[in-house]
Parts: sequence; structure tokens; C-alpha cells
Amino acid sequence: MHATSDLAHETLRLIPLLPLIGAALNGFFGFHLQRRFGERPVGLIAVFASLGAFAVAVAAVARLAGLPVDSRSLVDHVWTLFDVGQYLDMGELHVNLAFHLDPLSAVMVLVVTGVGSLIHIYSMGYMHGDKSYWRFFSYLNLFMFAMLLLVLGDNFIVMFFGWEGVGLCSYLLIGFWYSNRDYAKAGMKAFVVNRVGDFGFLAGLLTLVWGLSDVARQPQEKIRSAHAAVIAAEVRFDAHHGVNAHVKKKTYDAKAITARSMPDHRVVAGSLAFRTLESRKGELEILRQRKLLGLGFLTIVCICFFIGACGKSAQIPLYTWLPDAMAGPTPVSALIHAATMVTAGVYMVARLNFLFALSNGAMTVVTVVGALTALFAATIGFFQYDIKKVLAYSTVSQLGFMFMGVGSGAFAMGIFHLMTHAFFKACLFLGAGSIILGMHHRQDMREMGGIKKYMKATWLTFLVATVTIAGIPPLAGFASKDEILWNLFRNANTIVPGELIWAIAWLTAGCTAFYMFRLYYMTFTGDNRALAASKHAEAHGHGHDAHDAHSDGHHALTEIHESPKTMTIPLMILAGLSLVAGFFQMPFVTHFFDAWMEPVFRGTAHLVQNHKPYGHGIEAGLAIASVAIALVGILVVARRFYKDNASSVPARMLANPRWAAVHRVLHNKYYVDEAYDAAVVRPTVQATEAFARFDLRVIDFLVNMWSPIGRFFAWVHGLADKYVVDGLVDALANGTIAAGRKLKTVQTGRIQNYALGVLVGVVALSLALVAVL
Amino acid sequence: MDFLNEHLLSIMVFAPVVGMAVIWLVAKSDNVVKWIAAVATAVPLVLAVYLFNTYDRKAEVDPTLSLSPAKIDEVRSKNQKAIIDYAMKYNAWAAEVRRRGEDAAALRLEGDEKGNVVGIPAETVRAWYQSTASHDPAKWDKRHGLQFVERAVWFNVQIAGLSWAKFNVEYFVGVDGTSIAMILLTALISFICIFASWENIKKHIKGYFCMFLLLETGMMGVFCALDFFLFFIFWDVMLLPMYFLIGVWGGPRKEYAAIKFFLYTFAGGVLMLLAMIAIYYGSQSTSFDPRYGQPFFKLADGSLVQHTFNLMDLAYANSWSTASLLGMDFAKVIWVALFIGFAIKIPMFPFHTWLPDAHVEAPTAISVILAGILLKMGTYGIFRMNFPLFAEATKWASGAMVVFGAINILYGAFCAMAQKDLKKLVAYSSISHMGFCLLGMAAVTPAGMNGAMFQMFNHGCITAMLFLLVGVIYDRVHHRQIEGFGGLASKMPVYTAFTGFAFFAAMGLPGLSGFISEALVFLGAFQEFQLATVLSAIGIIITAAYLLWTIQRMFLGPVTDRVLAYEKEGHLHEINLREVGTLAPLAVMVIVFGFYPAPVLDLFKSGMQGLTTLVASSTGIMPNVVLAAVGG
Amino acid sequence: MEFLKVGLWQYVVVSGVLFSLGLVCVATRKNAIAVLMGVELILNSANINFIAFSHYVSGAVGGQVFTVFVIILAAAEAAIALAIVLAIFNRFRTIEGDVATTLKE
Amino acid sequence: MSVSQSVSWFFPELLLAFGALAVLVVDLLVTKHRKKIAVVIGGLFVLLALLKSESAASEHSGVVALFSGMVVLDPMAFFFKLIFGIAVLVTLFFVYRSAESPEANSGEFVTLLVAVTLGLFLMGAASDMVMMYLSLEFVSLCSYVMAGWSRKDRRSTEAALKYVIYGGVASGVMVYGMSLLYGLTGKTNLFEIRDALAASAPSQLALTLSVVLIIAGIGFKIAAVPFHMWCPDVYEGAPTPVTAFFSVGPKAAGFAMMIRFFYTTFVDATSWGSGTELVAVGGAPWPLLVGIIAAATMTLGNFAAITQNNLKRLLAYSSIAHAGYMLMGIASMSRQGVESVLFYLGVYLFMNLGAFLVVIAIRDHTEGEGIEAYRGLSQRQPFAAVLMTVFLLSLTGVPPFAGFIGKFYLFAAVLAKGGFYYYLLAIIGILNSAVSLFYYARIIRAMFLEEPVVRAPVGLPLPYRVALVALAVPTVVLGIFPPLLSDLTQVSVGALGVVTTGF
Repeated sequence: MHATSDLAHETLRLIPLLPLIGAALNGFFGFHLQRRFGERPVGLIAVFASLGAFAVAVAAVARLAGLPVDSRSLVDHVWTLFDVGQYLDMGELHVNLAFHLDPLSAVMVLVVTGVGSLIHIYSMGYMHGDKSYWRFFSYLNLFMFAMLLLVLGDNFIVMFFGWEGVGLCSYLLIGFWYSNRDYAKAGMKAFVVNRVGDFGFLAGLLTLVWGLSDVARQPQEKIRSAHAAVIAAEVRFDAHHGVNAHVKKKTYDAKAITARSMPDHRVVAGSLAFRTLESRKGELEILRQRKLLGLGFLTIVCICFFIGACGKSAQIPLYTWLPDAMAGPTPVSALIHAATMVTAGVYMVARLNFLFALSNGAMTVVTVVGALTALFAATIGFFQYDIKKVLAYSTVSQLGFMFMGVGSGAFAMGIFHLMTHAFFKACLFLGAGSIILGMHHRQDMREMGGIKKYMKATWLTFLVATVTIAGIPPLAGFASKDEILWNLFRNANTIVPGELIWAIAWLTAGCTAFYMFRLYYMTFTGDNRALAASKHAEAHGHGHDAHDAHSDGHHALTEIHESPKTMTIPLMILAGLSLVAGFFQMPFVTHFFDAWMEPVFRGTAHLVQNHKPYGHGIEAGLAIASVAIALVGILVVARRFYKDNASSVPARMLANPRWAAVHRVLHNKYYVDEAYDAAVVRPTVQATEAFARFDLRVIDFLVNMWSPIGRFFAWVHGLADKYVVDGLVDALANGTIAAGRKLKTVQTGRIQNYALGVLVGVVALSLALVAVL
Repeated sequence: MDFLNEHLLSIMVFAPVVGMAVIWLVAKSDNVVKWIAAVATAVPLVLAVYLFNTYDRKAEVDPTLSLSPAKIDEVRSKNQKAIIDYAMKYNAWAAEVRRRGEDAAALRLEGDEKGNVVGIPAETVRAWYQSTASHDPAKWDKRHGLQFVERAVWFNVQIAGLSWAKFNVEYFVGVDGTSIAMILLTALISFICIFASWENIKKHIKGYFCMFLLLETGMMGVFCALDFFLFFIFWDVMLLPMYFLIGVWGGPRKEYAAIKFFLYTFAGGVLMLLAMIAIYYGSQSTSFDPRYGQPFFKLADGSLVQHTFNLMDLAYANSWSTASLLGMDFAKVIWVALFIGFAIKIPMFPFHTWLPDAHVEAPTAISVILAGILLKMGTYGIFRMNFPLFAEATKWASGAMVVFGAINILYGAFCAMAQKDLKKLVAYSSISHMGFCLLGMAAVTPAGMNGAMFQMFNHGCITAMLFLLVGVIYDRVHHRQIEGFGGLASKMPVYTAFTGFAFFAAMGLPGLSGFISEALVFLGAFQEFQLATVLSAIGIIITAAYLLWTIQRMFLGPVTDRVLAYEKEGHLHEINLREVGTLAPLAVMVIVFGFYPAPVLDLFKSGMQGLTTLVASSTGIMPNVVLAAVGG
Repeated sequence: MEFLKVGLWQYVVVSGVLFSLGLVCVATRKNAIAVLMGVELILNSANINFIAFSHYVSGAVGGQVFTVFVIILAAAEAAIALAIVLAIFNRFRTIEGDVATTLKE
Repeated sequence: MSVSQSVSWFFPELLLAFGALAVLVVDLLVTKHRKKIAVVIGGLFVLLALLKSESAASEHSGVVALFSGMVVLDPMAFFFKLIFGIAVLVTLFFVYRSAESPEANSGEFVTLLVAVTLGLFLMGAASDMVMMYLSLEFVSLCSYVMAGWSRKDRRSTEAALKYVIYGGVASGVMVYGMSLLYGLTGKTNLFEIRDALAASAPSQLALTLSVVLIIAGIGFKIAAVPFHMWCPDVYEGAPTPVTAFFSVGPKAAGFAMMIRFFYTTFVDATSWGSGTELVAVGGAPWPLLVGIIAAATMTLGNFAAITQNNLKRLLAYSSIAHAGYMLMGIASMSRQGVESVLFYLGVYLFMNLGAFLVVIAIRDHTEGEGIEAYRGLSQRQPFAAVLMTVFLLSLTGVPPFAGFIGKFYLFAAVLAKGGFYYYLLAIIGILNSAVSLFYYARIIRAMFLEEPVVRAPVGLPLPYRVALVALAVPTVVLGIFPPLLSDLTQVSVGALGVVTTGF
């Protein structure tokens, strides 16, 4: 439907291009720049590349917003990537390198460039003094480029460019300090696990294209009638339900729509552009009715895509890489592993809403996996000591929320949570980075405490973000989370009852408040333990240096200082955004975000059935419930940690063996890594070795065996040569000599038997000859 | 310039061998030898780039000219039934004359003038000629996707007593898009490899470069030849220099590797030879001449012949005279024979074991040539022979091809992961990647075939980089054991960057050219073979795993004591300018074609169009445009 | 008494038997001279054939001419063969131990 | 044609006969250290005979039967004369240069060589069983003596003994076969026999038996299995120049005889000119027999060659194998088959003599015939090593050398025939040529890949170089432009079988 009203907007390509130029400049010349002119030009190139992209993006979004609601779509076609088979009806494929800006990608672009720019600025402070400063900014810009490809991509292929590109940058940045073997391994793990997800993405894409090209061979009339049926359903829905009352109602003439929006399937058959795919309602409808492996065809497709999303967005079962990814510099964790890249999966599901909405099965899978991941990761977050690990599990958990949102059909709300999460989680991570820098690269919370006193700005912004994530109104976290909870509760999309999933999500919200405030208390309140320990050590001389083992050989901590302005200003901006972003879409108050997104998800509105007859009273009740459980979580922590924040875990709890066991399991992350290692990694390695052995010992052996076989034949013949041929001749010679010596003429040789055979044969032949003559 | 345009391909093919002659006869000092070799390879490179630029990508291909023979027969027979009736009458008369013992040769000559006597009105003959004019087999040109054609009768041996049944071979070279991609690759990699051998080859320098140039002529010839016999000659010409290049300048087990390579390839060649002869005698033109009472092919000099080696004739103007061979389907038997011949070169499981040995023992530049070009000949051969000549058999065998493709991908990847020797790892990765070509072409969908061709090109660039990089580190420390390194990134950052780049390219990272081809292959293959394609797609996980694991072990982590020792001994200097110079062009191509593959993909269009139409029409799917054109 | 009447087939049988004997001789004798004698037998069996066929089948003298040539050539061959045998005898007589195995590899 | 008329066409042969005597006389006249003049004179006569044959061949275009059909003068006979002439001239060159050559009696040896040339000329032209037998024996008798020439060398004497014994038996058996054929048809002239066979089909059993026996005789000359047993020993034992000659001259003559015998006797005359497939006469299953022999010959030859370390012996077995390939062409019973055999013989002449020339050169210098003498030859004598490689690769059948084209023609002829039996034959042939790669490659490997035992360079006198190049040039050129030879072979085959009776 939107396909007809696309506007060309050639500046779109600048958005990814600017960071790419920045990355190239720093990549090729950064080393020399840094050596000759210091860090500043390097950092500035990167920051301006990013800011430039942000500026262009803002301009583009402004243009987009200026368009009528129904034609908010800007397209920039750069060139054709591939275009094969246009001379045949079957299997044609036309893919462009093209960018597409619509309300959905507009949100993403703004988040990516905006938050990204802040983090670039922050990094100038954070990475100060690193000898590979240039490399860091080059990678960071490259990441921006890839992420922008991902969100701006007009089709699957361009999206996949970005999809893999961000994976690559994630790999490079996690292993940024590559001389640490564990860091390098974490990068590799991230990439390989993501590849598993990519496999899912690819499988989904292949299945979808297969199905579409197969359907395209169906008679036109069939597709046409299916298309008309869908349009009719849309019109019926809008006429009768009109849930989004704030959207201006339109009157539809079903026939006119059918005539107008029915795409010529020959023209678009091979296009992988989202816009065109979305407009192929007839084909999709036919596909929806198909079965594959006993499941709905589109269910399979969507689940495959969702596997890809799981990989990128760290959902069960592919989440294990994200906590390890905290090996990278903290701005990286903020940008890639909290605000942007990991949300790509959510973005993809939202982008493919026209597919997911067609399959309740897939929606259920998305929601359930999201719910389980949210709870699972939140519980792991309870007892982690590394400040970044806690935040990492928190991210996994929050991503689960987003998936619950998009899975329950509230695509816009999932994206809204994505946005708010980007603000507060980036703030949290950057705050953590500030603390880590202040604590001279200490990350263990057991060494922290009392930072409130030393780092005012950090403390304040961190507190705001913590409250936000805990879901206290009217902050952004509350707004987005409550919208998701409400949509979960009333949704009828999923096969699993929405209320049950709501319960899980509600529980998770409590858990979130718990572990976040545990973190807050352990870090900011009380006295600083590392400082105390080093003072203690100083007092007792050098003998106790070994005691300082857990600080990883750092020098003793003598002072904690606030971070420079380049770091605190971004923190403040993000905290501010956390405070206000909720008002884009505050329950009962504003619906701006929903309205903005409406054109994107309009096509699926009639499919998404989150319309259980619950009234506003229940909605309010649920909101109160979610705030209540957050408060409970906070109170529990406050009771435990406010005074005694030194002990990582309440001693009383460990005293109880049952609680101790729980603690052990949670602290060890349910032993999932170990299980994977045993179940997947080691068998794979063993399999590869088995293959190599097979190659060497079987295949190559078979090949080499030909040589002995040949030689054997030769040897046999050699024997024949020696004993039969030469034997004959030698016998002759011998016989002659013997005759010469003894003048005896009669000697029979050993080849008599052979000769007898000849004799018999010849006589028989002679007689036969006589007979016939 | 006209001369250049008319003989471009010949100059390209024979420039290296001229260089070889000059080296052999003239060059005295090693440096002169090297520079002559560089010039001799630069000439084809310049011409290849010229070719790449001037090739008319927009040339219209006449869809009717790439019809399957069966279809042509069908259409023809409708219009020309009458002519054939006349011709049969003529034949009967001719047989009668022959029985009476008159000289057969004279009879045929008379037949020319006596057309009317035996009852064929002259007008009919003229009309018939006009009807065949649109399909004049003597002209293969742009309408068939061919450009820069050079065609002459090489030899036309008369078989005694049968003045028109000739044994003919043509010097027929020409290019379509596929060939150009391969030619460009060959020229570039050969040129690069001269410089990759610059300092590494220390003994018998003259012999080395002579063999190298001879090899290049063979490779160029294979990609240009459009006559099967010519193709075969060039194919086998490569064998010998390769044998020596591995056997003389190779590593410790060079004899074993060289002999293994030689025997494998020769065995493949022998199969191809048999198939080639069978094809020759099985060929039967779809053009029919009542004067001769037999179908004929037309040679470049206009003489008519019964059989031909001309690949274009065989593909587009031919219907096999034999339906069966020893009770089996003729096309299928020959298809399999040809396929095995080519599969050895690819190399396809289970004919692959020569590859790791040959690679490990060969000097760097030769490994590069092997992986970058020679392997492509297998797939190129399948495109050039199996597909157009036996379209139906191709369809019949595509299932098996897919299975082998999937096995190649997975098997190669698994084996690569377990390798301890870096070069062997790269060799196995080649096996894995060539599986994509098989997979793509087997699907016989436009996407799959384009993908397979593009994969040939891309893998050529990428794997060349990989082998060059292996050579760089080997030149420094004289071993290639992955375990022997660790933390190299701190000591050789630029080398690390290049290796990382090449590895990611091999992984098929989007934005690098390998991705486009792999994606096309997957998209194309999945249309036809879902399970095998999905299984193959698992290969991308394994590939990432083993390549990253290798990076991890060699480059990342703390610097190991051994590497420190190398550094102390002064071996571990950073990659030098010459080496960067060999890698950079390839890297640039990988990036450019990763984002902007059109220049190469457009090349394939003209050639691919005919091929796909042919295969598709043989399976009963007749594109409407074609049907309209032939009036069917 | 019919079989006593000498006809073609008697000649052929004689020649066949002679040929067989010649072959046996060639095959079983170790002595070169004996082998040569076997060859003579074979040649003569052919001669008998030629003459018999010349008379009974052809009627022309072709076969008889052939026979004359065979006889002449047999003599020439025998001369050369004997010379070689002599040479070998001369050569090896002086050598003790294993003989004439030089060519065995 | 009357005898006197016939004599006028018979000048080449007469020249050779005279030449043999002249050499003998000159040898008696000159002093001991100028014996080599005999070689030159012999060579001159052979050359003259060749030129004379050429002019005779160009004088008449068709086919001439001489001496009441004893011999024919046709293009094929001329083709073979060319081959024999070149082979003998090259052998004379070997004799002139080789350290191994029979110095002391070179005059007599050259006499023999010239005489044997006469025998070969007759073999190539014989069209009567009498002449077939006579010429074959002529060649054989001379060969026995040549094989045993080095009387001081026990190997040589031993070789002569083996040769004479096997040769005697084989020719005896052949004569017996001929007598049977005579009995069946009453004729000795091949053309007459053909007509007789066409007129009334004789007993198949008897005909087959006679064919088998005649094949034994001819098979002995071309060393086809199972009549090959003399071959390796004689090749190894005889002086190398003689071996080189044996591997080409008598072998080619044997093929000439075989072609003429089978393709005139058992093929319908009219079908030769008709432009259709050849039509069989008489019904003897000779293509099958020859095909089986071909398969056995090449298989045995190749497999036996694998284990050989002595190069002369190796080449002996390889020449057996090559005979097998060529027999394949004869078995195909088609014009193309014959033509391919002729082509192959022409190519084989150059490549095999070339290989032998290298062996002689190396032997002269290193006294070694074993493969170890060739180790590292590329460093000791690169020129010889490169050319040896050319010859060996051509023998293997690798493009672009002439051997490839030759083999290609052979296989093409067989495959063109079609049918299970011929496909099988072709596949056996192809597999065999793959096997042959093993031992040829072994020599190449020794020359190029292995380190020499002795490092000293090996000298190669200029005449050797010239001769090697002279042999290598056709080996390469015919590979690139085969019509140079195939035009000739085509003409040669064209007139085969055309002569009818009534001389």
C-alpha cells in the first residue's frame, strides 16, 4: 500500500556514508594522525561523522514528518546489487542497494545516530590514553555504518549487510584488547553464536523467497482473489473496530483499493524489498494457508527469522555471548550491546510485522521466548558481582520485554521500549564506565561502594536511570514497560494465554527492580571498599600485596575521581531523555508514539488481536500492580543492602543450604555455558577431527591404494615375465649348452604341460579342419 | 586497433608463451627473466581489463538462437516437411546410382547441378536456404552472447573415400561473460603471482618462469576456447607445467604431491577425451542439406561437415544422432564422464584428496594459481560443456550435483577445522567454497547459476589472498603450523589486518564479494533443493568457527614465547610493500564487488541467458518471449 | 577300400600331424637344435599342404612355387640359426656356473 | 604388367640391392680407420631409393601391380617406404655416431641394414602370400644377425638366439596358416583370394584357423601379445641402434603387412570406393581377434613396463604397448582406423627414435641404461632432458605433442565404429594410456625431480643435438598441425584395396 507513494530522497545514503568515511579515514590514516597530532583529531573525525549522520537523519525525519501520514516513506535507490533472471518467469530476483525511511526506521535511525553520537563523545574521554585510540574510533564508526545499513535497508539483503556488519564490529570491539586471550575468545564466541542466528535468518529468507516464487507461478486470478479478500478484511476491520480511535478514520472503497493496490506480481516477483513484500497480500495469504513440515508455512519462515533475532538480540537459547561480550570497552557495551545492535532482532520482528502477524504460532514463540528470557536473565542478574555483567543480564532481560511486546502484536510498544531502553541502558552502561574509570578499571562491585561521595554527576544520572529501568512512573521505563504489560494481558494472539505471560513479565519487573537496586546500593552507598583495602594495605606494609589479588594486579586505589566533561555531559543528556521520553506514550496520557508508528503497522492491525474486552479499570489496576512489584523489589533490596552493602550476598541467606544452592546455581548462570560446551562445542570439534581422520585414512587411503594395486599387477606380470617368458628362453639356452656339453639331445623341460595343451589344441583343430575340408 | 580487436584473444593467450620463448632463448640474468615474465603477464592483464571494459554488456541475445535442439526440430519440421520429403527421394535415387557402381564422388558433384533432375524444384532449395540463413551455423557472434570471436579451420582431415565426412578442428576462440570474468581473474592472478614468486623462488629461476608462462597460456586458452578439441589441448597443456612447478619448486613431499596431481588430472582428462570423441561422433546438425542428403555443420571456411567439435554448434545447432550408448542414455553417460573429468578439477568429494597435498607442497604462487584459477576450470567446464550440450541430462543429474555440492561444503569445512597446518586449512576451505559453485549451478535457476559463476570469480580473489598470506608468514618463519603462532597481531598488525580481511571475505561477510555470490547461490538453490541447501547453509557457521578460531589462535591473545623468539632472530618483520602490492588489488576487488557487483554480474547476463533458456526449455518451461519468436 | 584311395584329406591329415609334432617339438625341447628341427617339421607340414592343395584345389603351380621358396628359406634360416647357436656355445662354454641368465632382471 | 615393365617400377628396390653389394665392396676396399665411409654410402643408397620411390609415386597416381601381382605400388606402399627410409637413415646415423656401434665390421653391418631396407620395402608392398613370406623372412634373417652383432657381448648373442628361435617358429606357423588359406581358395595372391572368398564362403573354422596362424606370424614381427616374448630380451640385448631400428622398422613393416593382408583379403573391394562403411568378405572374425590381441598387447606391455628399471627394456615394453594401440586401429575395420594406424606409425617413428637417441647418447656418456643414469639429468644435460621429456610425453599422449593426436585418431576411429565391443576396447586403451603415464612420468621425475648421483655434466655432441631437434620438431609440429601427416595418410589409405585381379 505504501509502495505507491515512495518519495525519492537521495540524502538518505549520506546517513550511513558519513560514518563509513569516518571509519575509513581513521582506519587508513588514524595511526599516523594519532602519532603526529594526538588523539583529538582522531576522536573529532569520528564524532563529527556520527553527528553529521545524526544531523542528516534529523533532517530526513523532519521531511518525513512533514509528509501526510499515509505517504510517510522516503526511498533512496543507490544502485542495483543484483538482478538475475529477468528473462524468465521463474526465479527472478532483483535486489537494490536502497534505503528506506519510514516511521519505524526513523525511530531507529534517530536512536542509533543520537545515542551513538553521545557515546562517541563519551568515548573520547573514556578511551583517553589508549594506544589504539584510532582503531577504536574507526571500529565505532564502522559499527555506526553497519547499524544504519541495518535499520535503513530497504530489503532483506541490505538489512543483512548491516546485520552481519554489526556482528563484525561487535567481534572487533569485544576483542578490542586482543592481547587478552579471554577477551578475544569472547569476541569469537559472539560471532559464532550470531552465525547460528544468521543461519536462521538465511533459512527464513530462503524459505520465504521459495514460497513466494512458487506462489507467483499460480494463476493470476487466484492471487488476485486472495488479495481482494485480505483487503476486504482490512476494510471490515477498520470500519468496525477502529481501536486506534486517534487515527483519523478513512473510508475505504474495497473495490478501488483492490484495483489500485494489486501489484503486478511479475514486476515485483523477485524483489526482496520489505515494501513490495508487504504489498503482496495475495501471495502471503496463499502462503499462510500452506503447510510445511506439518506447520504453517509462514510459521516456519517466521520462526527461522526469529532464530536470527535470538542470535542478535541474545534470547534463549543464543544469549550466552552477550554477558561475555562485556569484555569490550564500556562505551561499546553501551552502544552495541545495550542500545543498538542487540535490539536489531526486535527491529527485525517489527519490520516483518506483516509476516509475523500472519502466524499466531510464530507470535507465540516470540512472546514465550521473550518472557522466559526476561525472567531467566533477571534471575541470573541477582547474584553477579561484575557491574557490567549485571547490566548485561539486565539487557538480555529487557530485550525479552521488547520481544514480548512485538510478539503480542504491540509492535509499536516493543519499539517504544527499545527506544526508552536505549536511553536508560546507555546511561547505565556509560555510568558504569564512568565508575570503572573512576575506580581505575575495577569492575567488581565487591570493591566498590560509596561512590556517591566521589562522583556526583555519575551518581545522579545513574540513579535516574536505575529508577527508570525499575519502572517507576512517570519515567520512560514505566511508560514503555507498562504498555507492553497491558498489551500482553489483553492479547489474544498467542496460543499461550496472555494473562500467563503477563504474570511472568510482571514478576520479571519486580526482579528488575531488585537486581538494579542491589547494584545501586552496592556501588554507591556505604564506604568504598577498595579504597579502604588499599589504605589498610599501606598501613600494613607491602607484605599484603598478594592479598590484593582480586584487583587483578592493579595498583592500589588511592583516589576516586569524577570523569571528565566529555563523559558526564552525555550521561546527563541520556538521563534527561530517560526522564522525559516516557511522555511520547504515557498510559492514559499521550499516544504520540503509537500514532507515529500507525502507518507502518496499519496493514497488520486487523490481524493482531490484542482486543480482549478489558476495560480501562483493569488497565489501571495492572499499572498499579507493576509499580507495586517494582517497589517491593526496591524495598527488599533496601532492607538488605542499604546498611550492609559490603557483603555481596546476605550472609544469612548463604547459611541456609537450600538458599546457598540457589545462589550457586544463579551465580553460575544455571551452568548453561558449561552445558553448551559439553553438548555442542566439544562434539563439533570431535566431529571435525573425525572428518579429518576419515579424509586421511579412508579417502586418501583408497586413492593411494591404486598405486599398490597397479604395482601388484605389474609385479604379477613381472613374475610371469621372469618365469614364463624368460624361463622358456633360459630353458632353451640351458638346453643348448647342455647339448653342447653332453651331446645329449633329449631333454624334457618343465613347460611340458603347457606344451601338451598346445598339442591337444592343435591336433583337435587339425582334425576339425580335415572334417570340414 | 582493428588488428587488436580482431585478435585480442589470441594475443592474450599466446603472449605468455612468447614470453617464455624469449626467456628461454634470450634471458641471461635472473632479473631479466623476472622482468620479461612480468611483461609477458602484464600484456594479458592489460588486454583483459580492456576486454572487461569494452565487452558489450548490453548486446541483445536472440532468444531463438538458444533454443534446445528438440524445440528447433519441432519448429523446423513443421515448416520443412516438404523439403525433407524431397531430400529423401533424392537419397533413394542416389543410392540407386551408387548401386549401379558409378563413382560416388562424381555423383555428389552432379547432384549439385542436378537438383532439378531428381525432383527438387530450385525454388524449394532456395527457400530452404533462406529459412536456414537466420540460423547460419557459420556465424557465432553477439546474437549468441559471444564477442571477440576468432574462428578459422585449424585442420580438416579428410577421411579417405568419404570426401565430406571430415575430421575437423577449428581454432575457435571467443568470450561470453563467464569467460571474461575468468580471463580477468586469470590475468590478474598470474600477474600478481609473478611478483609473489619474485623473491621466493631461488633455484632454476629460468625454468620456473618458463613453466609459469606456459601454464598461463594453458589457462587463458581454456577460458577462450570454444572448440572442444582446442579446449582439451589447452586443458592438457596446463598439466605439465603444473607438474613441474609443484614437483621441482615444491616442499618436502613435492614428488608425491606432483605425481598425485598429475595422475588425478590426467585420469580426468582421459575421461574427458573419451567423452569428447563420443560427442564428436554423436553430433548431428539440425541443419539439413538435400544435396548431401545429410545434416551438416558449417565450418569457418564455409565447408560442410558431418560432425563437429564446435561447442556452440554442439550446444545450439545439434541434436544427438545416438539415443543410447551401451543401452544407457547417450547424453547421461557422456554427461557423467565429462562431469567426473571436471569434478576432479573442482575438486569434488571424493576426488579431492590431491588438493590438500598439492597445495601444501606447492610454492606460494602456485598454490595461488591452483586455488585461484585451476579449480575454477572444473566448474567452468561444467558450465561450458555439460550444461549447454546436455541440458536434459543436466536436469537429470542436478539432484546428485546438489548432494555433492552440499557434501563438499560441509565436508570441506569440517576437515578444515581440524587442520593444524594453515595452508592445509585454506586448501580444505577451498574445497568447501567450491561446493557453493556446485550447489548453485546444480539448481539451474538464474540466481543459482549467476551465483555459482560469481562465486567462481570471488573465490578466485579471496582464496588467492589467503594463499598469498600463508606464503607471507611462511617466508618469514618457514613453518605453517597454527599452533606455532600466537599473539601475532601485536607484532605484525598490518599482516593481521590483511589476514582478518581475507578471512572475513572467505566467511562470506556481507559487503565483501563472497557474500553476494553465496547469497545468490543459496537463493537459487533453495528454489529447487531445500534440504540440501539448508544443510549447506550450516556450512557458514562452521566456516566462521574455523576461520575465527584460527585468527584467535594465531593472532590474538598474548604474544607467545615462540613468536618472541622469531622476533629476536629477526624473522618477524612486518609484511613488506611488495607483498602488500600483491594483496591490495585483490582486496580492492573484493570490497568493490561486494558492494557493487553489477560490473561482473552484468557480464554473465548474455551468456547466462542462452544457457538458462536452453536448460529451462529442455525441461518444458518455454519462456513466452521465445515461444513468440519461433512462432511456436 | 574307399579310405585307401589316396585323396586330399590324407595329405591334410599327414600335414596336420606333422605340424602338431613340430609344435610339440618346439614346445618341449630345450635344445635349440631340436627346436629348429621342430620348425623344420612345421615348415614341411606346410609344404605338404601347399603341394596337395596345389594339386587338388588350385590346379595351378602357385603352391608348388611356394614350397620351393619355403624350402630355400628354411635352409637359409637353419644356416643362420646354427651359426648363432654355435656362437652361443662358443661364448658360454668357457663360463662356469649359471648361464644365459644375463637378461633376467 | 609384364616383368620388364615391372622392373621399370622396381628401381628403388634394385637400388637397395645394388647398394647392399656396393657397401660390401667398398668396405673391402677402404682402410680400417675409414670404415665409416660405408655408412655414408649405405645412407646415400637408401636416400636414392627413397627419392626414386618418391618420383615413382608421383609418376603414377593409382595402383600398379608388379610381377604378376607379387607386389603393388600404391600410395600406402610409398608411405611405408618413407617410414622405413627415415628409420634406416636415422639408424645409420646412430651407427655412425654411437660408441656402441659395430665398429670393426661396420661395412657388413651397413650391408645388412641396407638389405633389410630392401626387405622392408617388399614387406610394405607385398600383395602375394609368397612375397609376404619371402620378405618377412628376408627381414627376419637379417634381423637375427643384427641382433647378435656384438659377438663379444653375451647379451647380444643370447638375444639373437631367442630371436631366431621365436622367429623361426612364428614364420613356420604363418606359412602353415598360409597353406590353409591357399587350400581354401586355391590362390596365393591377396586380391585373388579376396575374390575367391567373395565368390564362395569357405568353412569358417578353417578360415579362422588360418587367420589365427597368419596373425601369429605377423604378430611376431610387431611383437603383439602373445608373440611378444622375444621382444624385451632382444631389445635389451641388441646394440642400442639396432634396438631403435627394431622398434620402428620391422614393426612398421609388420603393420603394413597386416593392414594389407586384412584390408585387401577380407574387405569388399567396391566398398572401399563407395563412401560407405567397409563391407567384410569371407566372414572371418578377424576384427575380434585383432581387438583381443590389441587389448592384451597394450595391457601387458604397459603393466610390464611399470616395473622396469632398464630404459631399453622399458622402451621395449612400451613399444609392445604402442603396438597394442595401433592394433586397435586395425581392429576397427574402417578407413579411419587404417588411417589412424598410419598416422600413429608416422608419429611413433619420430618420438620413439627420439627417445632411443637420448638413451644412446646417455649410454655413450655414462655407460648406463638404468633409470639411475637419468637421475638429475636436467642438471647434468638439460637439453637432452627437455627433449627426452618431449618424446616421453608424446609417447604418453599428452597434448600438444604428436603422440596425443595419434592416440586421439586411434581412439576416435574405434569409438566412431561404435558398439559395446569397440567402446570396451577404447576404454581399455584409454586406461592403458593412463597406466603408461606411471612409467613415463617416472623417467621424467627422475630427470627433473631427483638429485643426480654424479654431478658432472653430460656432454652431448652437436650432431646428437641436431638429430634430437630433427626428431623433436616433427613430434611437436605434427601435434600442432597434424594435416602435414594426415593428408599423406589419407592418400595412402585411399587406394587401398582398389586393385582388382587381372594383372
